[in-house]
Amino acid sequence: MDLTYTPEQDAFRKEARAWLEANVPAAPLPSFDIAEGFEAHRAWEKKLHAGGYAMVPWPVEYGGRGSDLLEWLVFEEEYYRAGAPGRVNQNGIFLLGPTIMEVGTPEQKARFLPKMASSEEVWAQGWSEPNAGSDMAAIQSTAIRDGDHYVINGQKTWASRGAYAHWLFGLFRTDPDSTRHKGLSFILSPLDLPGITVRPIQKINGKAAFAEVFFDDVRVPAENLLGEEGAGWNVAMATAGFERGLMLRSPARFQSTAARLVDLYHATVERGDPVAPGMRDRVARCWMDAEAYTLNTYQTVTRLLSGGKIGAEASLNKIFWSELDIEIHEAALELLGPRAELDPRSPAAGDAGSWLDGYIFALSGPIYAGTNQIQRNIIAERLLGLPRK
Amino acid sequence: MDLTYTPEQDAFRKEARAWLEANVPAAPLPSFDIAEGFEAHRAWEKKLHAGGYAMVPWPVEYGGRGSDLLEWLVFEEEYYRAGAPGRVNQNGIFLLGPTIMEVGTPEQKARFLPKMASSEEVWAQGWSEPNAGSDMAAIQSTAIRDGDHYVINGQKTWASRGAYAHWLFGLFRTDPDSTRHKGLSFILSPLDLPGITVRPIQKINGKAAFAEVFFDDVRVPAENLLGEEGAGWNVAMATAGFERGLMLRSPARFQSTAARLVDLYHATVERGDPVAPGMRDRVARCWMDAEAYTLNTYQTVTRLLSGGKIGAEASLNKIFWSELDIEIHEAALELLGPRAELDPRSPAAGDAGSWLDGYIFALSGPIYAGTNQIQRNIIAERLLGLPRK
Amino acid sequence: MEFGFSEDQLLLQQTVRDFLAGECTPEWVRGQWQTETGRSPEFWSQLSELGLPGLLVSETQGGLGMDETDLVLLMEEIGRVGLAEPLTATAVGVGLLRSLGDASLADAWLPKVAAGDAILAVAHPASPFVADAHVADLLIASDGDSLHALPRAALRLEAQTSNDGSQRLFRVDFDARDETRIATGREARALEAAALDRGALCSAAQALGACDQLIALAADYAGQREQFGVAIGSFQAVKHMLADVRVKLEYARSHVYRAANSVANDATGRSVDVSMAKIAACEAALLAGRVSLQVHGAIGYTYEQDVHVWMKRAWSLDLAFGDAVFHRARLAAGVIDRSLPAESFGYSHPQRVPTPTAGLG
Amino acid sequence: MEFGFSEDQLLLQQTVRDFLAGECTPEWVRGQWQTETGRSPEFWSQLSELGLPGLLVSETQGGLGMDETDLVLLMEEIGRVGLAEPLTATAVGVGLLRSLGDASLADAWLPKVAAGDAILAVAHPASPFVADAHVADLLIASDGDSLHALPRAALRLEAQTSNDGSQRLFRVDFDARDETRIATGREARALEAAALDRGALCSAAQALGACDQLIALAADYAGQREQFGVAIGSFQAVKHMLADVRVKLEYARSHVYRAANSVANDATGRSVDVSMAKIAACEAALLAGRVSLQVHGAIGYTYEQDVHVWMKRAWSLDLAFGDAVFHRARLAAGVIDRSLPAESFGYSHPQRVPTPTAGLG
Repeated sequence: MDLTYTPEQDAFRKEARAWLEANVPAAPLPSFDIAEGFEAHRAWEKKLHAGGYAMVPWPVEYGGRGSDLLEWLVFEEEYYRAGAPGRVNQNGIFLLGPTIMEVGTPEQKARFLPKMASSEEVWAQGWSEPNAGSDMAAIQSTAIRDGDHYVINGQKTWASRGAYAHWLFGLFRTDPDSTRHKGLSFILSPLDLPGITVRPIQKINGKAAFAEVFFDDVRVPAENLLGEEGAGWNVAMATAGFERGLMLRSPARFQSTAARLVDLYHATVERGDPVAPGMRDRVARCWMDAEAYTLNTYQTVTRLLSGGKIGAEASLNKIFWSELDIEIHEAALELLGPRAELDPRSPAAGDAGSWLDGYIFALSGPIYAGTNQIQRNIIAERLLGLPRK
Repeated sequence: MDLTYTPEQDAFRKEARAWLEANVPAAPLPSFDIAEGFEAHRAWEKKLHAGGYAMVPWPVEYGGRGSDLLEWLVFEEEYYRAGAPGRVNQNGIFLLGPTIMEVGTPEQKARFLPKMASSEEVWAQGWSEPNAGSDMAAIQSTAIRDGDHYVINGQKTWASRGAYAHWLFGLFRTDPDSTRHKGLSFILSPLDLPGITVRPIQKINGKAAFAEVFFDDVRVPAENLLGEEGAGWNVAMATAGFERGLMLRSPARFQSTAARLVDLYHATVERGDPVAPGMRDRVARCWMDAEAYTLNTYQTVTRLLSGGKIGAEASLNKIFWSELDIEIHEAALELLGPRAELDPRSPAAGDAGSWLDGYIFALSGPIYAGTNQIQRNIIAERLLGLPRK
Repeated sequence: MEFGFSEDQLLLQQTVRDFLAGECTPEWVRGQWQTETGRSPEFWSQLSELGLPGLLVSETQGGLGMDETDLVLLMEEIGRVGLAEPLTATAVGVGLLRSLGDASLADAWLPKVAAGDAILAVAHPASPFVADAHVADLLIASDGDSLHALPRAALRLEAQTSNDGSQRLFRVDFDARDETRIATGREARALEAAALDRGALCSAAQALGACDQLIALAADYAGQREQFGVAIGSFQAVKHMLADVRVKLEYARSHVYRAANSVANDATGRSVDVSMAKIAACEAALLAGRVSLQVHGAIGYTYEQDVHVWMKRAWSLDLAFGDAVFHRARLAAGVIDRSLPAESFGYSHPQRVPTPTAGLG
Repeated sequence: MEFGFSEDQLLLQQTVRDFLAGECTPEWVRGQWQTETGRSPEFWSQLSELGLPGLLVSETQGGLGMDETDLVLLMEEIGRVGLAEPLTATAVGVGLLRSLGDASLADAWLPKVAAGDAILAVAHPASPFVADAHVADLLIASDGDSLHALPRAALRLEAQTSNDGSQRLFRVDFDARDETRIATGREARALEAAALDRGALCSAAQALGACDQLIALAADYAGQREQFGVAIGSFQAVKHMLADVRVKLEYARSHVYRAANSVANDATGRSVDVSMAKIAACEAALLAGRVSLQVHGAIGYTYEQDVHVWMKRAWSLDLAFGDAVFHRARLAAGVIDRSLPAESFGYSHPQRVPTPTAGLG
């Protein structure tokens, strides 16, 4: 055990901090859930890419920096320290990118990864369907082979970034007679093909975070199959492992949110606003839990660097960060008192800031990437050995 | 809605208070989970009976006072206010007594109720069996009719008061070919019959709160069948309704415990011992929840007095009081700090008192009288209409 | 001693429930979010025909002459449909005007309120924002010492945007004048305290209704939605989450009903009773929002589905007329500092009573 | 940067686990409850052969020369079997003697400790009761200003009875003399603080083991016990309760391992790191006790079943070397008053950073 950074890691941190301080936009960008914000965030991604920071843990040949996961953690720490924009390209960086690197053909790597790295192409997720939410194996959308194309029919929903993205990845049933986990394939589809209709879905704050995507005899070239035909479930599980396990929520995100909560606590006390007596311990606890998440991630990275894998432990992770995110935001809203419900642009909003938006976002945490109920089943069955039925 | 007491109720309160102040033992009795304490508590029950306070809500003819449920609540408030002993006869007063009044024959009422009221006969519960806990319908013990007797074989467990009681009531399978809820009968059995072996079971603090009772060809007279043969499940459900719903945990019990918690808070602060900043709100919250339980009970009693019934709402009750009891005791143990683990007779125990024993008792709350998991199923299925399967 | 409602009270509740179920649909509520004031004079007329704004106004002044034990049952229904017309503001205003030593203001305004021709509101320092000040014909507010009754023209309003489209909030400013002063010093503070309690009670009762509706939406959805080949409502995880909310609702209701009685009778423990009601009911509604969202999953997270309509009501009701921090502090002050337990319902706690160390069971 | 254990460390842990599984059965632990001292010199010899009492003693003094990152793995195993021999007391004593400016006491005692011939203990004001003082050959305690090293004969012990039969607690009194004084003022306080941290760390690590064992007992029982025709472990209610404990255990472990590193290296944030470890680990173990009891149902509530052996360990470990109130206060003092967040692991928080209001996701 050695919890100090190497001189190389310290140097990289310094370099990243300097670059970010020089380049992070002074004013927050508009939300990437509106068209203008989407483009602004894409421009930021391109700037990151030009600076060599877009895909820190990716190999250099695909547009990355070739860093190991520890350097990635260092970068994330600096990224959040700098208050840099959210990653509109997250689906590419952390989910599809690693999946293509693992199972893609050399041609697919060459075709997709560099444009993903440069955010020339931004990706949407296409997992869920109206009748396949927690039960993803209930997917009904079909992709039937016809010569050198797949013909896709069906409907995907909750496609995050779907309203403005260029491409979508997801599971489709290539064997129409199959059921459940079998006969599914992982297919990459442009979103501008004839027969595709994208309908944005607003989340509860009215912003279009997702889309429904309808496929009506859409012809996708067969080379867009990722992995073997019929092996889609396993490919998707690898992707979901990345999502739940490590890269979707870097620890610095929660460290920075917890640190902002400490700031808010001090500001509230200084202003003389009422604060519940227990809030002091509650704020400290949020900070402690963000620390736990960080430490645990460093453990996981250490394990991965020495050849370990993320297994069902990813489910522990998903539950912990999603509940932590809600805890932190609920504490902040209590500190804000009557201002908690105000739009930040309200004249009396003061330092209410984005806590409410953050809370609304946090509320989706226990639902997406597999509900926390599903994660608890996985923990009980796979880590504790309880019977499935 | 009228939340004031009538002059009659006020007068009864005054009378009960005076009697209790004159008669409640100055020193606590030994635990009724040891032989000596059992007899001391039985003596106290006899004194109560002589004073006319043993069975406040029972009809006068069976040894009760003939009070309505509101007067019973008033009595309980005064009983806890006086710090009077626990009711060793509880199984009789609140569970079996009302059941016999509801379904017993005139002979059974005359035979059993007066001796129950006077605590000449103390009753044990005989619901559970080793393989029938939460799943009470899995009962295997049999009672086979043989002439004018039932011949009982099998094993009951967790018989509360079983170590020292005189009689046991419970469900037995009178139709050996039946399964689940059918073919069960509610039978009353003396505990001194040939073929009965009583093995005390110690609870986690080492005290014999329960017993296992083994039946080996035990012959019980057929007149000890309560209700119809084969109708035992319904009779038992009525009893369980009393248990979960109202009488097992009178509100004053929690009001007095919460009030003692407030005392403990003040004593701890006055002594200058460390107190968590949030403890103030936590103590107040315990008090508030005890108040909620009280108010809800008064609502239930009002409904019962105008002809209503306790249905699945009893399950709300069971969950609320059992969790409240744990909350209060956990707050108290935190206030006691390092003394929380001490036996009250330890030289340094100070005012640690019986909080730890109370906590251990409270921990059984979510388990017995139907686990809280079972209660949640009942609420979801019967009050919210969720599907059973 | 009788802790329940009369048949008449329950009948009126049912009547209002039926009326609102027909008129005040989620679509209608969401439609109101889009209008400038968020309030509908036409609908206010209909509510007036039912007698709701004048419920607390005496019969001689054209009202129903009822009290807060009637009012809470109807406020539950208001909360059940997520309605945000200024019924709370008006009830609080009526309560205040009725309590003034000088009856002239009450005589002038209450008949108009009962007729549906006037809307009242009261500002309280516990809440920096006043709901419905933009539609109030008369607003009562403090200048720090005295209370003033202010016609709309005397007010300067600064609109704030709430996350809850139903909630219309304003910061209020005005010039205190002698002719607007209606009470001073101790009397003013007592009136203000009573106004806060009445407003908090109404908010708590609405939270009960919102909670109940959020449970109902989730139970309904869980009974229909299938995953893994069965209705998700058959999963224990779903059942137990909802059961826990139902438990909270049950006991919150007891607090709210008692607090209604305490406000109606200006009982000794009124403020603590109201704080307990507000804490319990809003906590239940907030939990119901989270659980209902979780049961619905992604669909519940969309704007087009209705869960958020009530979830946002729960959030704004929780902040109205004193937030949780305010009410918890008031509760603790009552229980801890003034040792209220001696006055606990029915039970009276002797000083440092000897406790039985045996015979738990 | 490497946050993990070496193969050697994990191998030693496995060796100790295997040894304890064979020797230190629940029956044996419960047997110890009945003995006068609750401690077994024979078993202490066996532990000494494994090197456990002398783990922190340098190799030149006959010990293993290891540090707290080794120690916590073994303390987890100690907790897993519910063992309560004075290993914590001794580790704390060794740590303190090693840190004294004057090496003579360490030279005199540590070889004896490593050989299994001496038991040490340290008193700390955060815990009014000293565990294992009755078997300590040398106890270090403060007279308010100075630390004193006291042979057993110099102590007056008053035994307290813990609910946990494994825990033997004593109030300690002694006459401070010049010849027993080993440190004063600032140095004494620093030594005392380090002793507390080392003791709290050992307690936290044991709590991890107890937690893990309570989960294992419940999972095992739930896989076997049938009700309603199926194993109760197939019910979501059971699964989810246990999964929640498993989550807590996972993150508590991270805190404990980091705290071990902080104690071993006397890192800047050592005390806060230890408090976080103590809070998280004990909370996990306490929850595990409640959940394990609930999963077992009535059988778990009996004395003859073993759940309570670990549940009581969780209770007493929670109170040892600073209870939760103490550690939460120390955490809050670190995070809130001294604004420790700026030193958060890896991440450093700028003063009032501008936050992105957009692009959550």
